[in-house]
Amino acid sequence: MFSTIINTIGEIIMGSGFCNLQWEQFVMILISMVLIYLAVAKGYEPLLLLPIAFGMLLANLPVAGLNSYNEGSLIYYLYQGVKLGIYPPLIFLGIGCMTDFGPLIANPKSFLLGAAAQGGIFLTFIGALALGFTPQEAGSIGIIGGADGPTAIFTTSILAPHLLGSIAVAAYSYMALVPIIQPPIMRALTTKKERSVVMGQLRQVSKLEKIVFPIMVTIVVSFLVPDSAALVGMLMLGNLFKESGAVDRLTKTAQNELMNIVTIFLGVSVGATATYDHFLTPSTLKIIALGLIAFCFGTACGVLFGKLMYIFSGGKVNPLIGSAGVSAVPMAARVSQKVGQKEVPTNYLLMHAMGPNVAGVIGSAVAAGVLINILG
Amino acid sequence: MFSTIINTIGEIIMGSGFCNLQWEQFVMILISMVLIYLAVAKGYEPLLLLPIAFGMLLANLPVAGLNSYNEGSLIYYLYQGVKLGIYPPLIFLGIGCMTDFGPLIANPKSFLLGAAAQGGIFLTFIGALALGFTPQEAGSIGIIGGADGPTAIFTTSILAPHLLGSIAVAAYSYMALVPIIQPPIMRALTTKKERSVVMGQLRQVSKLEKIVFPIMVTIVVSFLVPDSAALVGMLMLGNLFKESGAVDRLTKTAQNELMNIVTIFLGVSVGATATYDHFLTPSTLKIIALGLIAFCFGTACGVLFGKLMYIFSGGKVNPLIGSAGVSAVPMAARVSQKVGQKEVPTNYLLMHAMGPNVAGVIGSAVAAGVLINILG
Amino acid sequence: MFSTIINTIGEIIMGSGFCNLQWEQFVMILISMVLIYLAVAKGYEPLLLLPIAFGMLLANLPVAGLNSYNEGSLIYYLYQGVKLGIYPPLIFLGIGCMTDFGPLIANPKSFLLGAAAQGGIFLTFIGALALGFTPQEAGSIGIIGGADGPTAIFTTSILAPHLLGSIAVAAYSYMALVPIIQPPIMRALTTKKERSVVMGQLRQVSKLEKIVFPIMVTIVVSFLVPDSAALVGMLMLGNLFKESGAVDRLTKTAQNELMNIVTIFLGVSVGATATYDHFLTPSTLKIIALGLIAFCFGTACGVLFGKLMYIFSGGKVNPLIGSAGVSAVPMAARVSQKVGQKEVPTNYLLMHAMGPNVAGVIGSAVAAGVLINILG
Amino acid sequence: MNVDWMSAFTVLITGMVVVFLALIALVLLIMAMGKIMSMMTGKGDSGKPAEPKAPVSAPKAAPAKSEVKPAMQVEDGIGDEVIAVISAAVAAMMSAEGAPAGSYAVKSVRRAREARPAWAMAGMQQNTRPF
Amino acid sequence: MNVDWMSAFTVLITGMVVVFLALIALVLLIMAMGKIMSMMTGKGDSGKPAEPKAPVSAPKAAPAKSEVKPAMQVEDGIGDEVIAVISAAVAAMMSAEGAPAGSYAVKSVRRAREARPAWAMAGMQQNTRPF
Amino acid sequence: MNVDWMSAFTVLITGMVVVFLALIALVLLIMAMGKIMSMMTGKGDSGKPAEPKAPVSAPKAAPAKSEVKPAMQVEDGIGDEVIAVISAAVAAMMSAEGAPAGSYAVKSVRRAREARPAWAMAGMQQNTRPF
Ligand code: NA
Ligand code: NA
Ligand code: NA
Repeated sequence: MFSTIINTIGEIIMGSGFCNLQWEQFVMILISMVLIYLAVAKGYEPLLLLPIAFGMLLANLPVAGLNSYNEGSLIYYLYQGVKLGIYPPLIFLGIGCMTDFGPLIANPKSFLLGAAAQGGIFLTFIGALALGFTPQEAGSIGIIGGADGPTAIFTTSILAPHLLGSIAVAAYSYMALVPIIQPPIMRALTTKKERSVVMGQLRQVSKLEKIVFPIMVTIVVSFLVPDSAALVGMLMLGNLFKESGAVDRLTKTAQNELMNIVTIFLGVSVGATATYDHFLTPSTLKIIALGLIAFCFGTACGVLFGKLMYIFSGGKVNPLIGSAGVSAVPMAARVSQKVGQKEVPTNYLLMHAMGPNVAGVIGSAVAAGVLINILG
Repeated sequence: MFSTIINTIGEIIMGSGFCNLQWEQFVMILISMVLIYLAVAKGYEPLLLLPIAFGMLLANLPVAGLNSYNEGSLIYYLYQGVKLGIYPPLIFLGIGCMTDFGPLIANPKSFLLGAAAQGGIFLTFIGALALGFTPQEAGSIGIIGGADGPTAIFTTSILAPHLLGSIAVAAYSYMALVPIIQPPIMRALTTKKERSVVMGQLRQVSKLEKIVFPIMVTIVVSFLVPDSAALVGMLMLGNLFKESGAVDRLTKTAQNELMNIVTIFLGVSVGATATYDHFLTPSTLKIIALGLIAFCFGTACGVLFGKLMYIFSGGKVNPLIGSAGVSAVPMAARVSQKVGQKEVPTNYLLMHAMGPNVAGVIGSAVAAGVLINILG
Repeated sequence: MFSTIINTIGEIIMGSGFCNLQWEQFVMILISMVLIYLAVAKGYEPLLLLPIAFGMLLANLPVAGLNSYNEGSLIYYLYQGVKLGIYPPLIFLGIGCMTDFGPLIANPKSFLLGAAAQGGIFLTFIGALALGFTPQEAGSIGIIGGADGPTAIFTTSILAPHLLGSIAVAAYSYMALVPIIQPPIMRALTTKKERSVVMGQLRQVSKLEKIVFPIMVTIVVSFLVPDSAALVGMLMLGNLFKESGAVDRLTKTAQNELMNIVTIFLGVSVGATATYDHFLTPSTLKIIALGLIAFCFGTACGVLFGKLMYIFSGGKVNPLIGSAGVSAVPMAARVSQKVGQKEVPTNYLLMHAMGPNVAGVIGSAVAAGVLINILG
Repeated sequence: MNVDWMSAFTVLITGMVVVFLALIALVLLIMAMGKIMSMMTGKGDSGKPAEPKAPVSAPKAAPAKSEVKPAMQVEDGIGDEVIAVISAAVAAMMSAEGAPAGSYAVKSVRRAREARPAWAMAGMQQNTRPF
Repeated sequence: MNVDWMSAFTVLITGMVVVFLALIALVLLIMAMGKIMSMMTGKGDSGKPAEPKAPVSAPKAAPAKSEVKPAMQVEDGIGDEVIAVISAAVAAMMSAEGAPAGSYAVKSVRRAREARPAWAMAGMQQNTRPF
Repeated sequence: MNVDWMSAFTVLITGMVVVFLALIALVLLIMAMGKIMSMMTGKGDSGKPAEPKAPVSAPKAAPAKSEVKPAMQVEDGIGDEVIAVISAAVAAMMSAEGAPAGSYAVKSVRRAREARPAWAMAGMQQNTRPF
């Protein structure tokens, strides 16, 4: 009997993670710890990066099989909400409840800056093709430049689900780094005179306009790019909830508990797609490089189009608000504000930058729809 | 290359909603806007009518395919909770947490008024048959007269899912119109003397009675009509949560976040069953007419039975509380109160009307069970 | 026509529960009422026992078919979260958010007491085999001694789902009875001198240690016993959410709304596995007896190991804290405190008992993993 | 049209009969329950209006109620005193500010919704127990 | 590498064109909406900055605003008066305690999040209605 | 009965051994972590009771604590001052009302649970950022 016990314990130990650890899993666990560190100690978008990093840790525990591909595991079931495209629109519902499109309605030309900044997406698409990615992969990588997590995850889950982990990590990391990435580019592309433009106050927007806006956007965008209807529709439903003022119960739940639950499930299961065989590849390094390029190109496109508007408006538009067109709401808008204040301390660009900022959310969703349409 | 670009853009535009819009979809979008207007500006049950209307909008966007029938779309997945009969009982769980059956326990004869008012359901069933609906459709239409949204949706999802959109819209619209529909009928069927009856104060109900009540109702109703067990059981579980006072955490979540999440999913996906081919039919017009008839008949049956109780009680029962038996909690009870106060300004019928009012919820669930049993 | 009506009503009554009630269902309904009474009036873990009892009531309503096995019923869908092993880890996520492992980190030797108290699980396993249960059933019954509801349900849903009802009822009932079960055993196994040991204050634990702890536990436990990775991983993710302080939104939702929703679904559907044919068997009586044995053995093992630590520490460890190793957080720790205070009224053992108490949660999850590995 | 009117009316009558059957059964059971309760508690008057009883137990609460507007929502478990304190504080302030009495009312007093899981002295909160 | 550059640039150009098309359409529609609104309301100035209007409507609110810090979060639907009361009470207390004015601020005033479903006088709360 | 007792006891022993293995590993790792922490922070005393340290840092907090009842639940992030204000206000009011000191206590002070997404001046709230 003693030998039986020794045998059984031996079997358990032979079947344990200690005897089945592959070095790549070890590396992945270290990477997940670095990400946890970035999320917790450095404050890199912790609401998503912490669940993503922990999901990555779980997915690379040897033997346990807690990854998004292993049918029957907890994570696999949570992952279905990503795979079937359910979570990102639900997060957009919550974001819609928290977004004020007022500054965009007050100055609709901001939409153009939100469109221009999507240049980063398509330029990076070309770059990714050049680095050897398939068109579907390249499209998913490009969308990192949209600086909208749910849009990136939605698009990637359709076009290139095997890259979900890398793309999500890149997207959220660079979003956290927006205050470091953008300012040098903004300063390099603008003159001191341009940066010093003080913009007039925005007009008041009536409640009726704010209620009509989400309906109008849903219709126009969904008509032109039907593939972005799920994202834009839910974003606008949330906004209609908020602006109508008639369904406070639903607004509160959509922007709090529902969004939080979905965020946990999405974060953990997207992280758990990053098993070592999917993540420890040259692709991931390329994606991280391309993601940075995407953010830089997006910023540059926005600022350059801002310069164009500066010229055509006769110097009334400060090109610094163009960089906010990449979205990364509301951080990119704050960056515009700060860079502007360095020139003219009393200049208050924030509200003007919020216009392109929220336009960029719509713009990225449209770009995602186009990519899904052409490549999907 | 230039021609390729033109071609691709051309293809996108040819594939866009602008080139694929059918006039029926356009009409549906207009209808959804009218419903949004009614929900937001007129306050027609916005918690459900706003999601329903937006779901209708989404479902009729050309090409996008965001309807409840299109497998693979977001809405399709949300719709499964309706199709499988999950959402309505969960909403009843939350309603149970918010309902006080005290007035009904204090005056159990109110149950009779809650039973009588279901006459509207069965009379409308006959009417719907006469207008050419199948028995299953007729049963679903009749249930509009129950003035309980979740019961109507639960029944229709079993008997005639293709009518979900029309029936939900009719049910919630008429519920919002209860203060307009009921008073003329109530006044026409009662004499001034009857309306002036002042009813005595209700007795206090002990906590024990309130705890025993949901268990008793679950057993009695489920024994007699097993098909209503899911609805009644969940309603009573919620009420037991509330009255036990032992599970406050669960009570709060069931009546707030859980119910709100389910309401959003249910509303949007029920609305998204109303694609133009299902909604723009003569049936919808008939359903809207029959729905009104159902509410009127229900009100009338309740009031007439109230008159009966007035006679048999020797003038102690005010027949006005009979109309509250259609449920539409608590609006119908308020209507009884208001109509009563017009005669005797100090008359306080509200609590007496709450008895039939909550009895009507149970009565409709029983009626639904009978219809599902016979027709399902 | 009159005869048709009589026939139809007759059919309804013949098909009703009154004519199809089996005496076993009647007994089950009575049992469910007793459990409701215990949950509500006696405060036996009402958060779970009330939903479980009501689920049991629903499952034994004749004809209605509201049990966890009847495909297509509401309860069947809710039950999938149990069957697929989704709910217990999600509840552990919430518990992780509410648990402070500080006392355990301050005094890591507490882990040994948390390990020793699992002896109850394996001894009961032997006992269950002796009473004729299969090894899989015996393992599930043994796990009752872990005094952790979600762990017991998780294990049973894998090894012996047909026993879910009995095991859940036994586990939660005895958990509520911990203050009655434990003290006599504790007093019988210890001397007055041992019970009078006053323990020194615990050291302060830094935030960094609290953040590293969940990651470390996840890795160590999952490596050694991969089958417990889902439970331990989610517990530790919740704890990391809490201790990081970076994701307050998620922490709050995970420990409140998400956990409450899952608790309702889990309770009702676990209760609804207890149809009479599964519950009214000699097995259930045996399980109830074995469950008590499991709690007693667990307590005894913990206390005896505490005596060992008392000896080896030179009288610095009060063996009373050993009984807290069965978990039943935080009740078992309070029992240690109270029994200790009877000897020395100023003795404050609570924080020292919290160490073994939370260690017991981890210990039970490990034991569950071992059982699933060997028997699954 | 080819409607089976016989079946139709059968449904009508059957439906109403069953609905009434179910609810009449409940009427009887609840009446029985009320009887049993009043017998058990020995309060023969439980079937009658609470009117005569209320004034006996409420004399102290009454003035407080007239002070606090009916719109006020007080969560269970918050002592009347606390509410009184807050109401009084606001009232005193208002009179000090010269505002007409009665123009303001405490709208809502509630306890914090969740105890933070602070172990500070007493270990894990009640909530954890049952899981 | 064998990249189809032609397709690639097609995607680039097409993508940007469609994004601009969509957003330009929105620009035009929103401008049109703004025009229609200002026509309908007869306020010809709705397209201009709100600056000149604000001071007209806000003179009474202004002093309150300067007193209450911007960090304050006030939930919709709580009357200004109530906030004023609470602010005033705290302010008065502080001066009584000898604390320097401005060193404290009301951080948050909010109404109870959910009305408890108390039927006390008025029956089931509003929330129940729409279900 | 035909129980395979050998397998049964194997499970018993194996189970306990593995459970102890896992938890002993954690004991050792946590001890090591504690050591490393105390080395890194240079506080050689981190392994010892906090007793001697606490009094040094808490003298100012102590009086406040004795004033505020332990039942009080304060959410993180609300400054002590604010609590002091509210406590003081209530206390002052009570004495003004002639209530015996100590008969009331602030039961709970908490910040509004969610900031309303008011863009008023500063744009979308923090919460939106990470999505
Ligand atoms: Na964007
Ligand atoms: Na009804
Ligand atoms: Na345990």
